[in-house]
Amino acid sequence: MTGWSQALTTHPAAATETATFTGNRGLQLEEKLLFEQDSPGHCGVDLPEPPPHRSRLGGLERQRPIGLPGLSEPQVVRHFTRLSQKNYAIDSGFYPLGSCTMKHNPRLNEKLARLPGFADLHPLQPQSTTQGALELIDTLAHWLRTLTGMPAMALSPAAGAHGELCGMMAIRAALTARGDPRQRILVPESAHGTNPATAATCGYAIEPIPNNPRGRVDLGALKAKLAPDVAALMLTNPNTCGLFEDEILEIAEAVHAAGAFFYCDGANFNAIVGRVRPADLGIDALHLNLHKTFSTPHGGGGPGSGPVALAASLAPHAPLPWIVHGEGGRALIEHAAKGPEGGPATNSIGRLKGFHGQIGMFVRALAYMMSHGADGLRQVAEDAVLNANYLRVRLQGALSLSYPGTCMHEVLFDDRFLKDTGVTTLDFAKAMIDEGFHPMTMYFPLVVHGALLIEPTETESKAALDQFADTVNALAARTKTDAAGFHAAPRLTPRRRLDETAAARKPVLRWQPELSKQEAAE
Amino acid sequence: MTGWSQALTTHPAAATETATFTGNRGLQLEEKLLFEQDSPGHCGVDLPEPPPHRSRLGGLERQRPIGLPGLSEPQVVRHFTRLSQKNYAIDSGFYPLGSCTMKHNPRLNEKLARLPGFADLHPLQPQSTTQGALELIDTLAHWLRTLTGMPAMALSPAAGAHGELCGMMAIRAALTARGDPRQRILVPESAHGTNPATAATCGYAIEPIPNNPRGRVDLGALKAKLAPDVAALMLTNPNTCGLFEDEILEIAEAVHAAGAFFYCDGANFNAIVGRVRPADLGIDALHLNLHKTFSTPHGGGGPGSGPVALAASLAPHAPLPWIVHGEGGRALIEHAAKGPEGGPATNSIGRLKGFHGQIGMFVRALAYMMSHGADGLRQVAEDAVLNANYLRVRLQGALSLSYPGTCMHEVLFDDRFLKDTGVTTLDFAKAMIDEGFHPMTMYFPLVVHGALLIEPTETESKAALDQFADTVNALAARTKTDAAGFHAAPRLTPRRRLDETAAARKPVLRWQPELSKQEAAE
Amino acid sequence: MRYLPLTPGDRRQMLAAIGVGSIDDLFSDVPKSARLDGLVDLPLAQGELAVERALSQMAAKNVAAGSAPFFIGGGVYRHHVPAAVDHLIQRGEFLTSYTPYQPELAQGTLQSLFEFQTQVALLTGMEVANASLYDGATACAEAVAMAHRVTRRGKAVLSGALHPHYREVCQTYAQFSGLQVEALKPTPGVADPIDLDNETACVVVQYPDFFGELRDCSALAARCHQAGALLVVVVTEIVSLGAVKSPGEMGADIVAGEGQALGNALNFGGPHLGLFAAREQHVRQMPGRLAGQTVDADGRRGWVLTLSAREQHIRRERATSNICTNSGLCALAFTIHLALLGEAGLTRLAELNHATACNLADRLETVPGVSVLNRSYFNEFTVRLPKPAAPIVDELAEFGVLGGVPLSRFYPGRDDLANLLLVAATETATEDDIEQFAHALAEVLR
Amino acid sequence: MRYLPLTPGDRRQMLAAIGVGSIDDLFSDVPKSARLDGLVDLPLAQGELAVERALSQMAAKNVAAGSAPFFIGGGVYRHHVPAAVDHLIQRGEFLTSYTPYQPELAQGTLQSLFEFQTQVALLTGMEVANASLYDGATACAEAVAMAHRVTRRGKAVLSGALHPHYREVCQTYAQFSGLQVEALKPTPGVADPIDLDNETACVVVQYPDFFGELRDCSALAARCHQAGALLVVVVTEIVSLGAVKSPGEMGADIVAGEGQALGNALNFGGPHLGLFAAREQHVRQMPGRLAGQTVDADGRRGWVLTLSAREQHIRRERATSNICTNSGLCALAFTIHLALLGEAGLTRLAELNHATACNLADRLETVPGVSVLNRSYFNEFTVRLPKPAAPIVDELAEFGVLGGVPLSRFYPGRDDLANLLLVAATETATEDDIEQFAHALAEVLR
Ligand SMILES: Cc1ncc(COP(=O)(O)O)c(C=O)c1O
Ligand SMILES: Cc1ncc(COP(=O)(O)O)c(C=O)c1O
Repeated sequence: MTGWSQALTTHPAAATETATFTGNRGLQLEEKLLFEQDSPGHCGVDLPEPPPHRSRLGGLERQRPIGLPGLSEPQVVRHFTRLSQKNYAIDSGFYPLGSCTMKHNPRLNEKLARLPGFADLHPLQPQSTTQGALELIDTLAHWLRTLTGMPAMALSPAAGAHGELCGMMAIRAALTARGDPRQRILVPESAHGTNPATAATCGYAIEPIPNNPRGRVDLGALKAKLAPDVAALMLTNPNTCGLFEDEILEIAEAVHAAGAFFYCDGANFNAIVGRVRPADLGIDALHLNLHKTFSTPHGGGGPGSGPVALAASLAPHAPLPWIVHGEGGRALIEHAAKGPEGGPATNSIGRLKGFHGQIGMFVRALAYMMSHGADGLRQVAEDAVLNANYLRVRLQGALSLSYPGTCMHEVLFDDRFLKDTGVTTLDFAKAMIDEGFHPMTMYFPLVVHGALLIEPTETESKAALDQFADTVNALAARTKTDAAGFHAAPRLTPRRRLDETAAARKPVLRWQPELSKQEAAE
Repeated sequence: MTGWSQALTTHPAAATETATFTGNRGLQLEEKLLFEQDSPGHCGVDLPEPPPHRSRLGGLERQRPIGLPGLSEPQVVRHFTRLSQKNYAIDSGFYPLGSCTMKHNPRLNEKLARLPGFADLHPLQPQSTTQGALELIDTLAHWLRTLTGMPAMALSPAAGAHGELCGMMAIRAALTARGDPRQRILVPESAHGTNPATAATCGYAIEPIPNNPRGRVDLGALKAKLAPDVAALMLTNPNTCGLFEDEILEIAEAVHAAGAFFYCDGANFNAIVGRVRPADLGIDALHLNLHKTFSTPHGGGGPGSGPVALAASLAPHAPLPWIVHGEGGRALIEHAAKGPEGGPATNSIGRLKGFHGQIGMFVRALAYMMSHGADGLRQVAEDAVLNANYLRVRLQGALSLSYPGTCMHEVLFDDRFLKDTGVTTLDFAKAMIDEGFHPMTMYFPLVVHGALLIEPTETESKAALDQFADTVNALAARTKTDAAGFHAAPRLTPRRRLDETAAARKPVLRWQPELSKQEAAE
Repeated sequence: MRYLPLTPGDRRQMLAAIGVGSIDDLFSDVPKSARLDGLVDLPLAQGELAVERALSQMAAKNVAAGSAPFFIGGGVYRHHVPAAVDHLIQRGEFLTSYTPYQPELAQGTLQSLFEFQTQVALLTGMEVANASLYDGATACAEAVAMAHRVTRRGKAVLSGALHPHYREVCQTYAQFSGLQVEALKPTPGVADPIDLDNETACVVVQYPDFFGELRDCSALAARCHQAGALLVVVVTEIVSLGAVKSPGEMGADIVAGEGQALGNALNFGGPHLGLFAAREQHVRQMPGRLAGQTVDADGRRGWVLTLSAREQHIRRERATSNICTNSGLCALAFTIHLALLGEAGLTRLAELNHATACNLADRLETVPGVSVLNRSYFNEFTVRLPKPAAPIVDELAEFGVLGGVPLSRFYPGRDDLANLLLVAATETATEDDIEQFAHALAEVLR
Repeated sequence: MRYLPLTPGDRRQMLAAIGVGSIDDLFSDVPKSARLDGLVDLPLAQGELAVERALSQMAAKNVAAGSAPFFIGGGVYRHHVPAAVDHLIQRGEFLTSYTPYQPELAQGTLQSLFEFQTQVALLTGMEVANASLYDGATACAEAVAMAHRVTRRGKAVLSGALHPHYREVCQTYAQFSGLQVEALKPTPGVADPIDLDNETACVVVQYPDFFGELRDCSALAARCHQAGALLVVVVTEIVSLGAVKSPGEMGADIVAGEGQALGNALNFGGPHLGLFAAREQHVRQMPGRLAGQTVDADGRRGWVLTLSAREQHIRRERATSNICTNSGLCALAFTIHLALLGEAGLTRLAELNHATACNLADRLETVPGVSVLNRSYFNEFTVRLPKPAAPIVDELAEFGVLGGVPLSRFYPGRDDLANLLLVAATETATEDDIEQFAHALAEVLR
């Protein structure tokens, strides 16, 4: 329990007369760690006496306490309610985090994903009892095949990066099968970090390729690097500068001419869904983020789902399991033909995940797609691009637009407008927090200095965009006069600017009894 | 859109450097009225084309627009999420609102109340299709009869005040049947406003009776007023001072001796559930607030449920409908024997509500009772009383305890401790808001000056009580030195102190197009 | 016990701090004879799993409306409620807060009530609306009592086509209040013979009426006003106001309604949502809470509960009503659903309901011996069967069809109404549902 | 479209502001040949009611685990999840927020991750844990890759009693990484013959093992450490650690686990929750995100994501893993469920599971021809049937019993395992469920 004076010293930002005894600030409530609220022996779940039995634990009975705290249900509900109140979310406001596609998450989808027929279904039940789930997976695959124009979908990947792994392994398997092992992957400098990381996981060397002044891949440089040992190009389209790779057909042609594969990172599919089919761009493999384009909620970091669309040349290498249509309905193939003891078959890259995929995300994504339909999905792409371009014109006067001209679903600015103000991209982002907005993506992509990447998505109203633009413009003007104000931001959040350097220097990654005692002492 | 300067003037509380352009303050977000976010023609629900048909509206087709605003689903979800974030609730923190029994609301109960078998059931379905619902009602009645010790339960009343109406009408019906119409109801000055209001609704005159210096009914004064025209005594027990009426048996005896009935307001049943049966106190009728003792959520003002326990003498006058056990299971009796065209029968007071009662609340209350069981419910009373007495001893040094000695589930203080400080009970309450607590009940009951009525309930931990006590004690000390600080409270809420006088002087009870235009202009 | 935070150790410490030896000492004010030493005769505490099993088994003994072709109305209507509604009303900040007595901690509830009042006023065509009452029936009884206060007259005339439960509740409320209630005889398809005298406080009519008929009450309103009486219009299916003229437009002085149809489940009859709207001049005679606009210490717009001088906690025995807890969360659900619908959505929803009902009526009339009584209707109407309706409805249930309500359930004494069946259809009824109903009806009638 | 706030009017205004004539102009960078003029060949937009009907019909074609006596495990376990868990994870502030890249707007997510990491470290008996991976199988593959990095050795030895899916995923991940994976032959009831050489990076064992057996791996840990290899212990039923010694206590260097059993539904296999814990000395070689404690500008304690220099968005091709999105919300559900259970609750839950499994085993052994293979187990064990298990399981399903998984589903090549059935029982199995299972099994075996 802290006293006034301490409340004061620990919270100088608060003028004396608004210091509080508790440290709470009206509806902003402080909350200790679970471990600091332990009532030993207490429990928030009532379980019956275990029936009498003879233990079969083979002498491995646990001897020591685990160290978990005991709380009642009311305390736990209040704890997590208070924690949630320290978060910002799409439900609360505008969240223009570039490359993340933070769009509205319909509650219908949450409701349907919880139907017992989907949520309370075990992956190892007899298949005769899971036909509806197989139909769900099949239907989702049909929608995604139709939207991408590609012949095969691998649905098991758990997220975008996992999808990349799936696609790149399929490529490597195909090359190996072809007896033409290759060493290198070409990756634009603007690529998301998962791209090079994934390529490396497949044992490849990474060859960066530069952007041209228009923010696209430099076709000349690309061609120059397309040697016989290049396995594939990993390209993001629309790219992370929010631009469509307008020479993509030439790129695909060059890549294929060199005997390499064309992998496309489809995380930005929201910009073109229903208007462009990746298959028509010469792409051999592409992953989709259901948790972006198809609105499955991000949940503070996951779970996601990253299905991969494969060209006919790569389809035979798709991971297990597969669905086939048999006499008795649909069947799940869990073992590839000649796999040693169920291990990877010579064709399939094998199993990528414990079970059949992120079914809970499939339900949400399918409900989302069915709700929009062919017409609504096309409208999604159009409104996403319209909103981004509207912000581009509303903001380009005050911020420095990195690449002139039309953008797709997101617009990239850099920090030239902050030159000589003493304000950084980070400071600018933190000032937006006080204004009630989630900042745009900062310092990514790496191809421009102090990047500010803004993706509004299609689920924001014009009024929301206008308020955002007015605010950013006002802040930009203020950078000229009040650098100190920006350095001190944010001031109005439950915590002010957090020291990330200190955190990394001496990492404290878990609660420790001693530690907390110290703190209590302080 | 407001500019800096205005943001400043409209928010002087905020020091210059924390003024914002939007008026938002980090996670505290401003939100306009729905009607100020209209996109004409827009809609958040997709409905199919109506099938072709010939209109049968009899020429009454609506000609003019209604004037409802058009919003999309994302806007509506964000609107109400933001509004919710401006509320304080049990889920967020300590809510010691005296006489309101703000206890934890288990989510299990919400889940069960939404089972299609209960929520998606129509009150007019053939009774053969609703046997489970009748069983639910019957089971709830059994629990309540057992806990009150009384022979009959009338379940249809929608809330406490409605239960009072039910009970008082039954009393009046019994007296009428007895051919002994009486005129007056005795009501202690400490009674809740619904008591006199209800008695008046039954056409009775109200006779106030004073408290004795011990905060209980003055037995002498009561006896003096027990004339032959007294129909009933309406007593709250434990009473609104948080005290048990220790002379209640004498009171009951005197009331009955005078040929009157003894109505008890059971809103405070939480203090004695499982430890005292109202039947053993000589009570003839008593209502229970399922939304207090039995934890059905308050929902910002309702819905509730106010079942009434009736003595044998009053049972024949219970309202419709009733449940009886027949051959084919349970049956709902919706018409009393000799009721003219289904109107009130001579015995029953008739129907009090559209249908059979607050079934959704019954499910929650029964789940709550089954979860606690006979043992847990007794523990509820004990912990509720223990918590209140603990706060009494923790606070009686700094606040002025109205009545010495043990209290029940709530403890009453008055404003003597504020004498000469220039701080009022209201100021004190508002200062607690800044500290992150919901204030106690203010200025009720009316029998003491500047009342502060504190009811912690059993679902608060000792740690929560200690933090509350430390804070209240610190605030009490501060009243001596910083009256101005109290007058300016609250400072940290989405809105500072609201002008209730202005609101009543020139009532604005709805949005008007003109009004909002004005405001926009401002 | 999972819901009780105190541990045995806490209890010991606290008893010590209080200075008593045992918990019993805190109950010493209870007369000895009334103290229970042991436990009451009820089952002991159970975990979630056990409670969930037991109550799910009870629920499973009911036939959920959604599991069968469903055509029941009679004052409670089954509409599709968007998932966002239930999600939002379950947010702890709405669900677990009390009546907004501390406005600085309840701006969310207060603003949503202000929006609710505005929506209700707009829908009903009235000037002001309150923050909800228990349900439509009690709202109707409160309207009669209010007319009594406003006109200081002693008689209320109730249309025969008023929902019988509403009539009964009015009679129950009025029986000891010195107000005389004249309930006209229910005669489906025939207009009420209403005469007014200078003792008439109000006339209460339902729109659409209980039998589904739509009647313009403009003329009646004029007559009432001439006679110095108030016209109370009751609306039990609020969605109808998306399609037809508002009561306000027709001259109603008070509108008492049931709001369940928007945002709320059937709930076997409760909780539902009482709507209450009136003319501004009578606002100080209105029952129930009112949210009003004001400003805070910084001059910023905000909301509070206002005009509480009408209410029991201030005015006590002279209050306009004894109501305290109302239907707050149901009102929130109503407001969210209507916010999602908006002008265009409600209009479309109403049209869809009407169209479905029209097609149902046409289809049912193809069944031999079945005829529709109504000249006009919205989404509910009365059909005449060749046999008593009650047994027919039970037989339909065995065919897995929930096919309306027999009027005999409301008017047991009235043999002349025995063959009449009240039938409703909303947007949730599919063509296939209609076919199944018609088939089953043909079956049971042959 | 209910999800799209822009109106046609907004679109016109915005196009004008942008200075283009039509939306197509914004897509002019797309090669003509790749532009779709019309709509793709898929159904048009549908309302909630229609979508809900369609997907509910699909769901209804599955037999939900809760609707039948249920005894399936094999790496996914059906436990009762308190209602508070699902309520809390659905709060928009948790559900609809992104990875906490702006810590000042994500203290809720960050503190709960810090609590999650602590819980996982305590349960596994390890020093540090990360903020989750996709699932247990990928966590296992990441553990093998990490051992490769830490030891700079080229061989991983996988126990034959490791979950076959985990083994396959390790093989998939390793196939192009230059790491050699030696998978031992699955032999239920027999300990692995493990030899270590100086190329061995790690040995991977499961605890309890895939066939349910509990084996003390302290000795193996010692051997590994002598040989300079790491011991990776896989836990697929995290609830077991409420009853038995932790892997850390037995000397594990890395624990890779599946956390679904706490807080999460079966979900037909996903999303689930990858747990990853290790010794502090190796923290900079760990995959995945880490939440860490720090202070804010006012010196108050707060949380951030830390040590991101290990991660792909900083380190790119030299990152410890390519993982980005993980299983955040599943981790939150895990943390809330475990917070509710606490020390006492988890201990009781584990005991209850074990007791139920013991009673199931005893009951099944009363069925002629049925014998339990295990010497020890927690809540899952392997039984030998007199006939091939696969058809038996299908017949049981026709009796309405979901009675375990035939090992042939995992080892199609292995005729010697054809008669073996893997059976699990948790606190959700009633005595009656056990009786029904035993009866049905006796039926189909006779
Ligand atoms: C362009 C791009 N590629 C790949 C990814 C990785 O996707 P995930 O986080 O689902 O693994 C992301 C998401 O952050 C991304 O923005
Ligand atoms: C003592 C007492 N009596 C009666 C009531 C009225 O109950 P309700 O609000 O449910 O009508 C209350 C609740 O405010 C109360 O505290």
